[in-house]
Amino acid sequence: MLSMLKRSGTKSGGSTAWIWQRITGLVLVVTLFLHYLFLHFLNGGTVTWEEVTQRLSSPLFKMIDLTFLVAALFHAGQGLVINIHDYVHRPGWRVTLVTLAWLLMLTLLITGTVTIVTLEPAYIDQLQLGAAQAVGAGGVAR
Amino acid sequence: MIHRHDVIIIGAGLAGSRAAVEIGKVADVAVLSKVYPSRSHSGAAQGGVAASLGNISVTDRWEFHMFDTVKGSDYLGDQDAIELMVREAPETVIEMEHWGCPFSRTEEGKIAQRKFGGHTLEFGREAALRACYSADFTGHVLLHTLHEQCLKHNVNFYSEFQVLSLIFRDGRAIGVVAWDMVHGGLHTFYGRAVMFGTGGYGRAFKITSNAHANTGDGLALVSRIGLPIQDMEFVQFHPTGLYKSGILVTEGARGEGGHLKNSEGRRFMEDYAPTLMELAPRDMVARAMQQEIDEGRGIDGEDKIHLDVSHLGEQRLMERLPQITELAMNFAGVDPRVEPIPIQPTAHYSMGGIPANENTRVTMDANRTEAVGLYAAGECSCISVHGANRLGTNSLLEALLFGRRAGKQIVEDVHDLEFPNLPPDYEDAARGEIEFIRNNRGGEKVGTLRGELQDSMMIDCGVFRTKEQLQKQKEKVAELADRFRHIQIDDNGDQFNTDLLEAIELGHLLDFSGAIVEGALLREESRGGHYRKDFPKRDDDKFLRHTLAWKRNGDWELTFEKEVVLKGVSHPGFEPKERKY
Amino acid sequence: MGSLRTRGFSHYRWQTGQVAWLLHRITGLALVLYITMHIWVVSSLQLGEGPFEATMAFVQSPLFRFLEVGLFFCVIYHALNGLRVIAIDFLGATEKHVPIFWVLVVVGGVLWVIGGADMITHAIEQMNHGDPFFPSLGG
Amino acid sequence: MADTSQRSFRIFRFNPETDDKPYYQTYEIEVESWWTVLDALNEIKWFVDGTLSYRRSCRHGICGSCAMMINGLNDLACEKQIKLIRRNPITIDPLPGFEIHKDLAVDMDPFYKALKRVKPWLINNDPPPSRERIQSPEQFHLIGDGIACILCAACTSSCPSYWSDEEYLGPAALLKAYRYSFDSRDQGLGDRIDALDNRHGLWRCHKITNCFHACPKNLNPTEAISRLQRRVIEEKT
Ligand SMILES: Cc1cc2nc3c(=O)[nH]c(=O)nc-3n(C[C@H](O)[C@H](O)[C@H](O)COP(=O)(O)OP(=O)(O)OC[C@H]3O[C@@H](n4cnc5c(N)ncnc54)[C@H](O)[C@@H]3O)c2cc1C
Ligand code: HEM
Ligand code: SF4
Ligand code: F3S
Ligand code: FES
Repeated sequence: MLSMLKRSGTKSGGSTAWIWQRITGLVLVVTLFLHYLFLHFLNGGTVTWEEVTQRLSSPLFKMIDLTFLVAALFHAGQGLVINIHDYVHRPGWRVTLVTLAWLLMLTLLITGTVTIVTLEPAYIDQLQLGAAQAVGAGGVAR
Repeated sequence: MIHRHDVIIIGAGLAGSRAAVEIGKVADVAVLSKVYPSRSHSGAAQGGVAASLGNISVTDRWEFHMFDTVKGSDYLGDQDAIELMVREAPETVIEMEHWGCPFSRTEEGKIAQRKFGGHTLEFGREAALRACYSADFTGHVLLHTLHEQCLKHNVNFYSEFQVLSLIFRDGRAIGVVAWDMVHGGLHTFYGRAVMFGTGGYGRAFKITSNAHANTGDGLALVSRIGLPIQDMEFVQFHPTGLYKSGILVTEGARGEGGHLKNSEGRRFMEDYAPTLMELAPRDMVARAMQQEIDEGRGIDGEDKIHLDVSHLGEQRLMERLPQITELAMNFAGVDPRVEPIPIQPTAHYSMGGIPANENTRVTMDANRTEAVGLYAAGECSCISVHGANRLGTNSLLEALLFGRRAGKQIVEDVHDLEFPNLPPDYEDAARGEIEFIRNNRGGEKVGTLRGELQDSMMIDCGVFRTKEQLQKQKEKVAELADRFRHIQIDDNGDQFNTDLLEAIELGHLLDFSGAIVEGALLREESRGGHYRKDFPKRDDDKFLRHTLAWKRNGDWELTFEKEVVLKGVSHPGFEPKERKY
Repeated sequence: MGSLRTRGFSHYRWQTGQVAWLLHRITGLALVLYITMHIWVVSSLQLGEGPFEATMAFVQSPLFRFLEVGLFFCVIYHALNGLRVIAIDFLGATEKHVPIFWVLVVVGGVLWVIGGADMITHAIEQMNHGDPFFPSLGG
Repeated sequence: MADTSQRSFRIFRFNPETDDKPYYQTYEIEVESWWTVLDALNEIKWFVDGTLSYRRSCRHGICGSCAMMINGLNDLACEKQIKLIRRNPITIDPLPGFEIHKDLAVDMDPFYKALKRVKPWLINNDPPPSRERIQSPEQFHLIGDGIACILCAACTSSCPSYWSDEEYLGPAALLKAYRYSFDSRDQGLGDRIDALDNRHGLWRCHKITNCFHACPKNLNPTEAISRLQRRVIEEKT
């Protein structure tokens, strides 16, 4: 990711990004299909806490969602860079925007990864307990 | 603005570009062209470039090629130059291959070769496969390859600069004055050596295969400073021009087995050239066609003949003649896969030109006195390898090969040539011409005058000529030249003013058309591309000589004093014989 | 001297390939926007069931259901056209790219209608349930 | 047998010397049935209005001079049969994306400069054999599209990527790069790669295919670009 960041601001290259845009695109076809399948069509259309945490407790689903996350963010970031390179030709603006795009993706990657990795019902229970204690009985629960 | 370069080349066709590649490696060369270099008319050549490589006709030798060329020229070609050309042809073509020129290939991967009219083995015994080709865009790939070599060697191109005058003093070329077509304005280029590669003059005729740019500018420029031009009456009419537009259907179409048919559906060539049939030399086929037309056997009673390639089959057509299929569809609205193509003879190649010797140095008189620092090659030159008639595929060869020779010669000469001094009046001729045309208000239109010239040249100075016709045409040209003095153009701007440039080109056409007509009038014989109905025989006693025409005080003066070279450099030469196929 | 050029976008005729490309670009960017929001929303999972359900109620209201139909279009179009682009990249599909485009329009259209109908049915059910069309946060 | 009809031509006019803004001028003329758009332009220039400027030379589709936008699509004027055009008037604009010299004549310098950037010449450092280098008919056919290109710029000028990035090499230059890099006699891909694998190079092509449809010679620059992209990827890994 860091080397990507460097390269996309400079003159040379672009081949790696191009081929990975295709590869991640193909990966996304599969993962996005699964994503939709589980989240929209197999569950009767409503996403509940239980379902999600249940699903995510399986390492397989964790893997799938992580792949999805990484692929989508890489693909999305690269997609933004494609657009910046197409339309922004002043070097200063270009480098700034490219950097911002990747920073955004990095933030999203961290947030998303944390969400997926930390989501275990047991772990959440603990967390919740802790949170409830911290906030007090009224807490966050409805 | 004044530009100084070691060498100034005018024209970026095969001749000019090939010379530039050679010179660009060692000296500072500028190439001026009125069209972008890769748009020169060399790119239109379809059929091939001749070289006795023997890739298919394994017994082929340069002697056979020489014989064919000499015979094809109706013995008016200078045999020393011809020998040099045919001997150096293989290496010239191979060199292009090494530079990346893509040629069609034989199964073994060698350069493919095909038949072309007039090329034979063993002095006429059988047709030779000698034309190296690239599908049917041979000239195009050669031109682009050369242009790209020029880019590689950082040749200085001045694209869209139209040269208006040659600066020449006391037997020495100094430079040229050109008009910047894009932004307007005169630019003077001077250098140690000046080379012309400005191409042909087919635009003097109504039906022509030539580009709009082929207005023979070089010839007019050279004759305006008092040098002679040579053999102008020899214009090749190609038999297979598309009806009305004159756009060329390559001879390859006949080479691949196409048939010519008259209104009776008969392959009439059996009456004219029973052995070679459709593959007889162009002038003969064109005359045969014109005769069929004149005798009322043109298709639908009009001046057209049918070229039938439909029996070759779709696959062969697409493989070998893809461009022809496209041309016929786009410009004649016929599908050659299923129907015949309507054709008529079209002015195709200019044998005449700026006299030069085998080293491409321009010569100034019948004794071949050389001008200093002035060179010419390609179609604009008359080194006279084609004599009275050019064989198909020999002109790409000529342009390449003498372009190459010019390059080598200039490289050799350039350091002995000092930079000349510009005379004080260097710009006057060009400026005068521009101002005359811009300020004149006589009401005569370029389009009208040019149309009248081209129509009348086609009718009265075309495939068949007679004294009466030529006399009439001489007066017509004079009349048009007179009307040209009342020329008026619409556009007075500087920016991309093609109105102005077309007027200048018309002036050139009018100039040298006089030489064509007068040469045709005085040459009372029939030879090669020049056919006099009133003198149907060749007359070697009187006319086995080159025509030289000087423009003096507005009139053309012609002589037939320049001898034809009948011996090769090493070869004893071929004696003039009757030309029969 | 004035410099002027003819602008392609406004003067050149829009052909299939250019339309396909522009849609691909727009849907791609829309997806980036969505995925940004999506990850932010889903991160509320960490806060436990309560906040999660709250956010979910918000984003699963009828309004968002309808917006999702649009999102679903973007996903389908972008994915299928992405495959078309990849076919041009790797399978020499240029000569057939126009028919391929129409095939993907049909296939994508069918998928969209099926999936979209599902989403809309849900939305209508919810509204019959009395869910507010315009949700308010924390509701 | 004057088989003629009346047609109108709505032509883009702009002379930077005198005009602040471009405008369209409509000419009504008689056209003969076999005419192409170039014949009509010639008729206008020669007999109606000499101030109209455009480029032309070979008038049979081989020199590439006369590319322009006809009814919103790039084409060669000299190859476009008028009788096949149904719209009337026929609208003619200069090639989009290039600076206008005057009327239909545009500045082609950027186009040629892009061409030069891909080193369009055979690169082979082995000493050549005394005869031709051997190349099979198949190897020759592989580069067929590349060698048939007439550099008319119809493709590059039709490419939306080129409209947004003037420094983009464009389909014509890339086709040329393909023609040399896929020539069995060439070893120069390494020398060209910097120009190709570049922000203004291969990766600016989004397979929009305007170029493919614009090419009057029915060539396929899109496919050439795809192959080059794959070749460069291989080269890099
Ligand atoms: C349709 C057609 C098909 C042909 N097919 C064959 C074939 O198959 N085989 C064959 O051997 N021959 C063929 N020929 C003939 C051959 O193509 C030409 O003889 C040859 O290409 C001439 O090359 P050149 O370099 O002399 O001139 P050109 O290629 O015509 O170049 C002339 C150059 O001079 C420049 N120029 C002219 N005037 C000026 C000026 N005033 N100022 C600045 N620049 C100027 C032009 O811009 C151009 O760059 C064919 C010809 C035609 C018309
Ligand atoms: C579902 C499978 C997907 C496939 C097959 C796919 C395929 C592609 C391909 C091949 C490209 C490259 C286009 C080019 O280079 O011109 C691309 C671009 C892009 N993709 Fe995707 N993609 C998919 C999903 C996504 C997702 C989920 C997002 C959003 C997060 C996304 C956002 C983008 C963006 C913004 C671009 C840049 C578009 C442009 O400017 O042309 N894609 N996609
Ligand atoms: S690829 Fe086609 S459109 Fe592009 S320059 Fe070449 S011939 Fe013209
Ligand atoms: S139109 Fe442009 S984007 Fe690619 S396919 Fe052609 S170069
Ligand atoms: S005039 Fe040469 S391509 Fe049209």
